[in-house]
Amino acid sequence: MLLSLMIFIPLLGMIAVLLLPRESEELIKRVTLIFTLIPLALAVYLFITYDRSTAGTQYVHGPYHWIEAFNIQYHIGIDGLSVTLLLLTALLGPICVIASWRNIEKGIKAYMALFLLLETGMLGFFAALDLFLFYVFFELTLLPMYFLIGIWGGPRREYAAIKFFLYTLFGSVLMLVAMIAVYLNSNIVNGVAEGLRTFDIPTLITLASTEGHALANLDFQIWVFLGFFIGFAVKVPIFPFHTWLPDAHVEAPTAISVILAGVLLKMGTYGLVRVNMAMFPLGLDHFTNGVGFLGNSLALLGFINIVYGSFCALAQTDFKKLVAYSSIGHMGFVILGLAAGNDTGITGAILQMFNHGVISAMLFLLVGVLYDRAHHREINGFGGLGTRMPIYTGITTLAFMASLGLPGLSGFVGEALSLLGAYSEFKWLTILSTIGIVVGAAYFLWTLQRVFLGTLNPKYEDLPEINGREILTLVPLAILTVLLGVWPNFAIDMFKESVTNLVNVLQAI
Amino acid sequence: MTLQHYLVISAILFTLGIFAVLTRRNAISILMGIELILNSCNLNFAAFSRFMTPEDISGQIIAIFGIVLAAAEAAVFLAIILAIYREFGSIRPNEVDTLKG
Amino acid sequence: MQTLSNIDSLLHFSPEILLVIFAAAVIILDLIVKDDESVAVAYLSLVGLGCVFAAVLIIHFSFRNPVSLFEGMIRLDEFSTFFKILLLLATAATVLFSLRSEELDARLKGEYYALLLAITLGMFLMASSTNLLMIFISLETVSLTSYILAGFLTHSPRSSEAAFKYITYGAVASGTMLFGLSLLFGMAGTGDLTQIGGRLTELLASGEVAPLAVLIAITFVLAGVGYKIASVPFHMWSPDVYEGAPIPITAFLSVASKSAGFALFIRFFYTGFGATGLMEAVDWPFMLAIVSALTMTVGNLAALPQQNVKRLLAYSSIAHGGYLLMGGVLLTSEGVGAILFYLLVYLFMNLGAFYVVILVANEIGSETTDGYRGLSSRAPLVAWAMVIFLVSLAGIPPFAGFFGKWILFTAVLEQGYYWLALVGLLNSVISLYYYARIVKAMFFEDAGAEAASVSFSTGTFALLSVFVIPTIFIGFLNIFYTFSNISVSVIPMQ
Amino acid sequence: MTVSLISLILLCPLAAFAVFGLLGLVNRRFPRQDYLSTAAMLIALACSFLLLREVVPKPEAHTVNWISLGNVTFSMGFYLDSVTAIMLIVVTLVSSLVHIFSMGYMHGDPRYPRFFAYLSLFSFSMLFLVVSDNLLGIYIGWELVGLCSYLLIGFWFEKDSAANACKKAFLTTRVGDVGMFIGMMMLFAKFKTLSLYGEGGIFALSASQLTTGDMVWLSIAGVLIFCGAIGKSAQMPLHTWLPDAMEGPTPVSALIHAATMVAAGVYLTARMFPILTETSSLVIAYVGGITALVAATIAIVRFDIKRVLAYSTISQLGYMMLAIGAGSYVAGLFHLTTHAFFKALLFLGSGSVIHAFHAMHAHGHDDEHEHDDSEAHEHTHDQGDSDAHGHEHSEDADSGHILGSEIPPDQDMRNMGGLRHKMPITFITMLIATLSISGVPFIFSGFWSKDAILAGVLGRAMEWNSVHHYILFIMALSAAGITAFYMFRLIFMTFFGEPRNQEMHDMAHESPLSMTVPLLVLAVLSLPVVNTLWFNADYVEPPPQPHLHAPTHAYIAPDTKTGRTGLALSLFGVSEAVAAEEDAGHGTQDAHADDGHHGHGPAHTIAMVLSICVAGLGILLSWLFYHRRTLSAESVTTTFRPIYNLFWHKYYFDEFYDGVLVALTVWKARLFAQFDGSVVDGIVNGVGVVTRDILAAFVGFFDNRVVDGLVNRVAQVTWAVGGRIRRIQTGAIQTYLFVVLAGIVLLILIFRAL
Repeated sequence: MLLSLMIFIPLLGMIAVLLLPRESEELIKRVTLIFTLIPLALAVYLFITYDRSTAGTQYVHGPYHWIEAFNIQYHIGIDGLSVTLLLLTALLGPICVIASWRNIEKGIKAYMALFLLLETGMLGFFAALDLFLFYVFFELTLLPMYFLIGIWGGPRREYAAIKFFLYTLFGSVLMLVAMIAVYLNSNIVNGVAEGLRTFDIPTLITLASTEGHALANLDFQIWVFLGFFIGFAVKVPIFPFHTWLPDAHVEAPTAISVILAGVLLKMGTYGLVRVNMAMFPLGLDHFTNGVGFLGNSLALLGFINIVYGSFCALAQTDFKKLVAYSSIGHMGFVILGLAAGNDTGITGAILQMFNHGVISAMLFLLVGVLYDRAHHREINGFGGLGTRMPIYTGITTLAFMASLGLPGLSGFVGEALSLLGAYSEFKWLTILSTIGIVVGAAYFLWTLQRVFLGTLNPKYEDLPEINGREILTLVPLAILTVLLGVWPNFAIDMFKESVTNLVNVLQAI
Repeated sequence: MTLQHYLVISAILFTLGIFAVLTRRNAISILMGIELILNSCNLNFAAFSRFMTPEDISGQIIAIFGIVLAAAEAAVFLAIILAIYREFGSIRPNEVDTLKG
Repeated sequence: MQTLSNIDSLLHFSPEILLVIFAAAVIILDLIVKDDESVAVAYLSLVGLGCVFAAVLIIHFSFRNPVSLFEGMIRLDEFSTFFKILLLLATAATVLFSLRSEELDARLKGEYYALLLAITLGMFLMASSTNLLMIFISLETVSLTSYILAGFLTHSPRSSEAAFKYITYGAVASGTMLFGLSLLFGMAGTGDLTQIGGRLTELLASGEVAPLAVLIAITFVLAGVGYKIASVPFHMWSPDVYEGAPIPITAFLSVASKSAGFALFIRFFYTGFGATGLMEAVDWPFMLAIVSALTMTVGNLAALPQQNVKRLLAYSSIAHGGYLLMGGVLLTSEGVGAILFYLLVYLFMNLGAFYVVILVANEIGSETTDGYRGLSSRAPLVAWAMVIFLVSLAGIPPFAGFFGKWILFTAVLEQGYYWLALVGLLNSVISLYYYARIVKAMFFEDAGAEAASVSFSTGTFALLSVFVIPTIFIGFLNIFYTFSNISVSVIPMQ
Repeated sequence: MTVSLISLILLCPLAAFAVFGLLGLVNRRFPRQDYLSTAAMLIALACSFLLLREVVPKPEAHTVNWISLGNVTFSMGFYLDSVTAIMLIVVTLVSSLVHIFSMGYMHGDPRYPRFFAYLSLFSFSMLFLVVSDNLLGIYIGWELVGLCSYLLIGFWFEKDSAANACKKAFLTTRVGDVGMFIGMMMLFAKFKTLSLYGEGGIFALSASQLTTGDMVWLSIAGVLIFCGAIGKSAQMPLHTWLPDAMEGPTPVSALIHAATMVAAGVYLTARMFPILTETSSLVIAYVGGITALVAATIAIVRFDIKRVLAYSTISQLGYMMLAIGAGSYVAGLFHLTTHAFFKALLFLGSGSVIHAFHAMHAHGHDDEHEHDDSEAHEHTHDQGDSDAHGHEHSEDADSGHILGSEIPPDQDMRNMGGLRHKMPITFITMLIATLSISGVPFIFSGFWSKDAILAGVLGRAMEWNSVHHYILFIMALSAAGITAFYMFRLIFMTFFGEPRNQEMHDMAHESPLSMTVPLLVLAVLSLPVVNTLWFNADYVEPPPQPHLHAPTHAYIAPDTKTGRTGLALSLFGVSEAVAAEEDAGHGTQDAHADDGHHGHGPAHTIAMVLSICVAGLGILLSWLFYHRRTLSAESVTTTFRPIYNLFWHKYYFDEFYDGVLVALTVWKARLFAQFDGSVVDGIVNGVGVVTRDILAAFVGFFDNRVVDGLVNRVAQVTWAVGGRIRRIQTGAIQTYLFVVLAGIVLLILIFRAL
C-alpha cells in the first residue's frame, strides 16, 4: 500500500499541477516540490524500516487481478536492490525540481507535470513485480523524457530527443518479443501446457529454474536473454548502443540530464539484474563463462565500455559531453561487475549503480551551474576559476575525485569491488580495464586544470559564486558520496541478502 | 453448348474488360470495361446455376442483382465523370492526377 | 443453429429497418427545414443512430443468439453485434465531425446524412451476411455510397478526383471479386458460406476441382476484400481518396469501412474457408501473412516522407490494416479477438486524430505539418490530445494502442510467426518516426509571429475527451478484452 | 586504551580539516585555522608517544568489518607494532614541526587557512595509511595522501608550472597505484581477503597455503604491489614527478616530499616483506640501487637549492628500497626514520633561506612573489590554452637551468653565498643535517642507518655469492660518496665564500622564531643520542617470518642484528658494535644463517670502513671544488662534458620519453610544444593528443560514422525506400489498377508454386 502510494503520488501531483492556472508559476513549483518530497519521505521510511536480514521482497502490494484475459496482475514490492534505487530516484526528484527552479523559462507547468509523470514511471519501474507492469513503467518514462529533452533542450534538441526515443523504443520492442515469449512458455512443463500463463516475476524466476520447465531450456533462455539484454543495453547504454547518450545529455536541460544519468541509466542495469540474471541464469552463463568468443562477451562489453568511454571522454572539449562519456565508462564497471557473477562483483556493480547515480547527478548539476553563468561549456574557454569561485571549485573537485574513484569517496568502493570480483573470473579483461582508472584520472584532472587552475581568464573576472539554492541541490549528494565512501555497508546491507540469493542461483549452474 | 463454352466466353469478356480498364484513355471506355467485367460475372452465375444446380435458381437471382448493381454503379460513375469534367475540363484519366505521392 | 424464415426475421432485422426509416426521415426533414437550420437534420440522424443502437442492444439481449435470418442470408450473433456497435459509434462520431467541419456545403447536408445512414446499413450487412449474394450486395452498397460521399465536396477538384479514382478502382476491384465469387459459387454449387467450405473440401479431396481454380477464386475475392481494408497491393486508392475526400468522410472510411471490411474478411475466410483440407490445397493464411507484412511495411515507409497530415494518416491506416491482418492469419480465436480489440482501440485513437485534423483545418486552415507548428502554444489541450492519439497509434504504453498491439503480437507469437511479429514490431518503431514529426511540429517548433492562440468551444473539448479518455483507459479495463473475446466465440475455428 | 589513542590520533587532524570544509560551504573561515590544525597535530603527537609505550611490548590489532558480503568481508583495522608506533611518531613529529614552521613561512598568504586545512587532511591520511592492517586500508590512505600532495603542490595554482606539476604528480603516482591495485586483485583472487595479519590474513595464509609452484605469480604480485611504491617513492622510472613537485610551498616539500609521503612507499614495501619472494626482492633491490645512484649523480649539477634536495631525496629513498630488497628490513626502516628528520630539516632550512631572500624582494607575501615568479615564466604563453603549453614552459624552466635564467632567483644557489653570518641558526642546523646525510661518523644518525644498509647489502651480496650482485653494493657505496659531495657543495655554495649577489645578500636576514625553532628541534633529532631516547633497538621487532623463500629466511636473523648493531653503535660507539656483531655471529644457529653470517661478520666492518672513506672523499672533493677552489668545477665540466651533459639532462629521461612519444605521433609537427618531459604526463598527453587528433578522428569517425552512422544509414535507406514507394503512387488511376492486376497474378503464381 505504502509503495503504491509512493509510486502514484507524483501522478496525483501531475493532476494537481495540471489543474493549476498556467500563470501562477511559483505555486506550481511549490506544489511540484511537495509532491516530490512526499515520495522522498516515504522512500527514506522504507529504507529505514526495510528488513535487511531477508532476501525476500517486502512491502508487497497485490497481486491484484488487472487484466484476467492475460493474467496480468498489479503486483509491486521491493527487495534490497529496488529500495536502494527507489531512494536514489526519490532523492533526485526534489533536487531536480530545485535545480529547475530558475532556469526553465517557458511552460513551467508542462515541465513540472511531465517531470512528475516521469517520476511515477521511474518509481514504478523499480517496484514492479509483474513483468507486464515492469514493461509498462519502463516505457512510461520514454514519453516524458522525449518531451523534456525536445521542448526544453538545447539547439539540437529535436534530433537528440527523437534519437533517444527511437533507440530506446527499438530496444524495448525486442524486449517485448522476449517478454511475450516468456509469457507464452510460462505454463509449459515437459512440452505440455498446464495451468495459467503468468507475468509474475517471482513465479517466473522459480519456474525458470525448475527442471523440465520450458523456461529452463537453455536455447530458449539464450534467445530471451538476448532480447531483454538489447532492450536494457540501449538504456545502460552499452557499446555500440550508446550514441544516443551524449546527444541526449548535451541537449537536455540540467535537471533532465541529472535524471537521465542518475536514474534512467540505472533502469537498464537494474533490468539486467532483475530479469536477465535472476530469470535466465543459463542464458547469462552462456555469455559470461561459456565457450569461445561469446564465452565472456558480457565482460568484454564491460571492458569496451570502460576503455572506450574513458578515451572518448578524454577527447571531449565540451564539459557536458565529457561527463556524458564518463558515464559510459563508469557504467562499464557495472557491467563488468555483473558479468563476474560472484558476490563481490555484483555487490560492487550495484553499489556502482547507486554511486554513479549520485556522482553523475552532482557532475551534471555542477556543469549546469557553470553553464547558467558563462552560457557555454567549452572546457578550454575557462581557466583560473579557482580564484574566482572557491566553493564551486571545492565541490567540483570533490565530485571529480569521487568520480575518478578516489578512496574515501563512494566512487572507489563500487569500482574496486567490481574489479576485485571480476578479476577472479576474467583476469586479462580486468587488468586491461584498469586502464580506465588512469584515463579517468587523466581527463578529470586535465579538466580541473583547464577550468579552474592557472591564471584567471579575464572574461570571467566577475563570475558570480555558486548560490545557496545550487549548493542546496548539491549538499545531499555530496554527503551521500562521502557517507558511502566511508561506510559502504550503509547501502550494501540493504541488498546483501538479495545478492547472496542471486549468487547462489548463479553458482547452482 | 456446354458449361465450358459459357465459361470461356465469360473469361474472354473479363479479360477484355480488364484490358479496356487498363489501356483506354477515356473514362467512358473504362466504364465500359467495368461493365464488361461485371457482365462476365453475371454470365458465370447464370451459367453455373443453369448447369450445376438446375433445380436451384439462386445463381440466376445473383445475376439479376448483379445487373442492377452494375446499373447503379454506372449511374454513379457517370455522375462523377461529369464532376470531373467540370473540374478538370477533361475525362482522360491520366490527366486526373493531382493527388499523388 | 436456428434459421428463421423471412417473416420471423423482420423483428431481428429491426436495426437495419430503423436505419432505412431514418434515412428516409432525414431526407424528408431536409426538405422541410430551411437551409440554415440543416443542423436539425444532423441531430435527427443522431437520434436515429441512437435508436438503432438501442435496438441492437435490445435484440442482442432479448433474443437467443446466434440466429440466422432470411433463410441463412445473414446471421445475427455476437460478432455482428460487436461490429454493429463499433460502426454505430463511428457513424455517430462522423455525424458530429460533419457538424463541426466547415468544408461541407450546408445546403447538401440532407443527402449527406441520409447517405451516412445508408452506408451504415451496408456495413451492418457486411458484418452479418453469410451468403455470397449478400456479401456482394452489402459490399456494393457500401462502395457506391462511399464513392458519393468521397466526392461530396462540390467545386473541389481534389474531392471529385478522389471520387473518380475511388469508383474506378472500387468498380474494378469489386468486379474482380464478383468474378471470384461466381467461380466459387460454380464450384461449390451454393452461395451459402457455411456450406461452401465443406463442399470444396470434398471436391478437392475427390479431385473434381483443381486447387488452382480455388486459388484463383480466393485470390480474386481477396482483391475485393483487400481493397476494402486497403491491403497491399490493393491499397493504392486509399491515400488519394483519403486526401481528397472531406475529412469526416476520410475519418469514417479509415475506421468504419476498414472495420466492416475486416468483419467481411473474417466471416468470409473463417466461416467459408476455415476447413483444413481446403487450406492444404490453398495456403491462404500464409498468403495473408505475406500480404500483411507487405502492407504494414509499405504503409509505414510511404508515410515517412508525407507532408500532408491527412495523407500521412491514410498511410498510417494502411499500416494498421497490416497489423490487423496479422491477427487474421492465425486461425485462432485469440487472433480474431485481437483484431476486434484492436479495431475498437483504433476506432477511438484514429477518429480522435482525425478530429484534431478537422479542428486544425477549421481554425488554421492547413492540412500540412507546417500548419501544426507551435500548436502546443496556440492550443495546448488540442496539441496534447493529438499527442495521445499519435503515441497510441504508435503503440507506446500506457495508451490503448499499445495494449491493442500487445495482444495482437501475443497471438502472433503464440502461433510461432516470429518473423511476422518482428516485422510488425520494427514497423511500429518506424511508425513512431513519422508520428513524432507531427509532435515535433506541434511542440518543438514555433508558430510564426502572427500566430495567435486558438480557442475552442467547450463542446469541442467535450467531443475531444470522448476520444481521449477511451484511448487512455481501454487498455486498463478487463471488460473490453472479454467483450472482444466473446464476440469471436461464434466464429468457427478448427 | 590503544583504540582510543589511535582514534584520537586519527580524528584530531580530520576534525581540523572538517571544520574548514564545513565552514567553507557557507563561505566562512575559522579565524585561526592555523592554531586549530597545529593543536590537533600536537595532540596527535602526544598520543603517539603514549601509544609507543602501550604497544611496544606487544603488537595489537583491532579490526571492524567494513564491507561484509555473503562470503567475503573487507575489514578495516589497526595493526600496531613498534614499526607502526615509530612511523606514527615520525609523521606526527615532522608534521607538527612543519605546521609551526608554516605559521611563519606562509604568513600573509591569501589562502593561509586552506593551507593548514590541507596539511591536517594530509596528516590524517598519512596516519591512516600507517596504522591500517590491510591492503585496502593502506590503498585508501595511499590515494588520499596522493590527493593531498596534489592539492598542496597545486596550492599556488595560478602558476601554470604548479598546475602542471600537481597533475603530473597525481597521474604519475596513479600509474603506480594501478599496478598496486592489480597486485591486490591477484592476492584477493588467491586468498579472498585483503587483510594482512591474523590467522585469516594474507601472511598467515601465504605461509600455510602456498607451495613453490606459486612462486611465479607471487613474485609478479609482489612486484606489482611494489609498483605502487615506485610511484609514491619516486623510484625510477616514475621519479620525474618529484622534482616538479617542488613547485609547492617549501614546508610541503619538507613534510610530504621528503619526510612522510614519499617514505610511505618504503613503509609499504617493508610491510609486504613477508610475501616478497627471492625474485621480487631482487627487482626491488636493483630498482632501489639504480635510483640511488642515478638521482645522486643528477643532484651534483643542480643549482636550484630545492631541486638538489629533491634529487637527494629520490636517491635516499632508493637507498631504503635497496635495503629492503636486500633483506635489511630493519636498516631500511631505520634509515627511513633518520632520513625523515634530517631531510625535513634540510628542506625547512632551504625554506628559511628562500624566505630570507623574498624579504629582499620587498614582497611581503609568498603569493605575490609566486605571481611575479609566474610572470617571469610567462613568455610565449597564453591562458586559455591547453596544459601542453604549460608543460612547454615548465620544460623551459628545466632547460633554463643551463642558462640559469629560469630558476626563481631566491632558490638559485648562484645568488647565495656567505650566508652563515647572516643566518647562523639556519646555517648550523643545516650543517648538522648535511653531516648526517653524508654519513659522517659517529655522532650523526645518518651514518648509522646508512652504514647498516651498506652492511646489509654487502652481506647479502656475499651470501648470494655471485659477483654481479656486488654491483648493488658498489652502487650504494658510490651513491653514498656522491651524496656527501653534492650536499657539501650545497653548503659551501650557500653559506660559505663571498656573497655572489651583494644586494640580495644585504637584504637577507635570519628567519623568525616560528621558523627557527623547528629547525633546532630537527637538528637535535638528527643526533642519534636523542633518537635512542625513544628509538630503542628492542623496539624493532623482527618482521613476520616469511616461509616462502629460503635465502631471505636465512637472512632475517643477521639482518635484524644489523639493525640492532646499527642502533647499538648509535648508542655506545664502535667497540660495543663489534662486540654486538660478534655475538650476533655466535647467536645464530641454523646452517643457513651460519653461511649468511660468515659472509656477514666481515661484511659489516668492511662496509663501515668503506662508507667512512667515501664520505670523507666526497666531502674533501667538494671542499676542494667549491670552497678552496683548488680544483675548478668548470674545467672538470669541460673535460667531462659528455658525462656532465648526461647528468645535466637527467640522463635524457625526458628527452627519451619525448622521443618515444614523438615517434608515436611523429606526424604532428607541434608535438614538441605539446609534450612536457615527464613519463606519464607525456604519455597521458600523448594519449590526449593521440586521442584529440587520431583517436578523436577515429572516435569522430567511429562513433559518428560507424556506430551512429550505421543507424543513420538505416534511417536514410528507410527514407529512400519510402520515397520509392511514393513514386509508384503516380496519381494515375490506371497505374493503380495495373498494380492490382499484377498483384493478383503474382500472388497466384507464387502460391501456385507452393
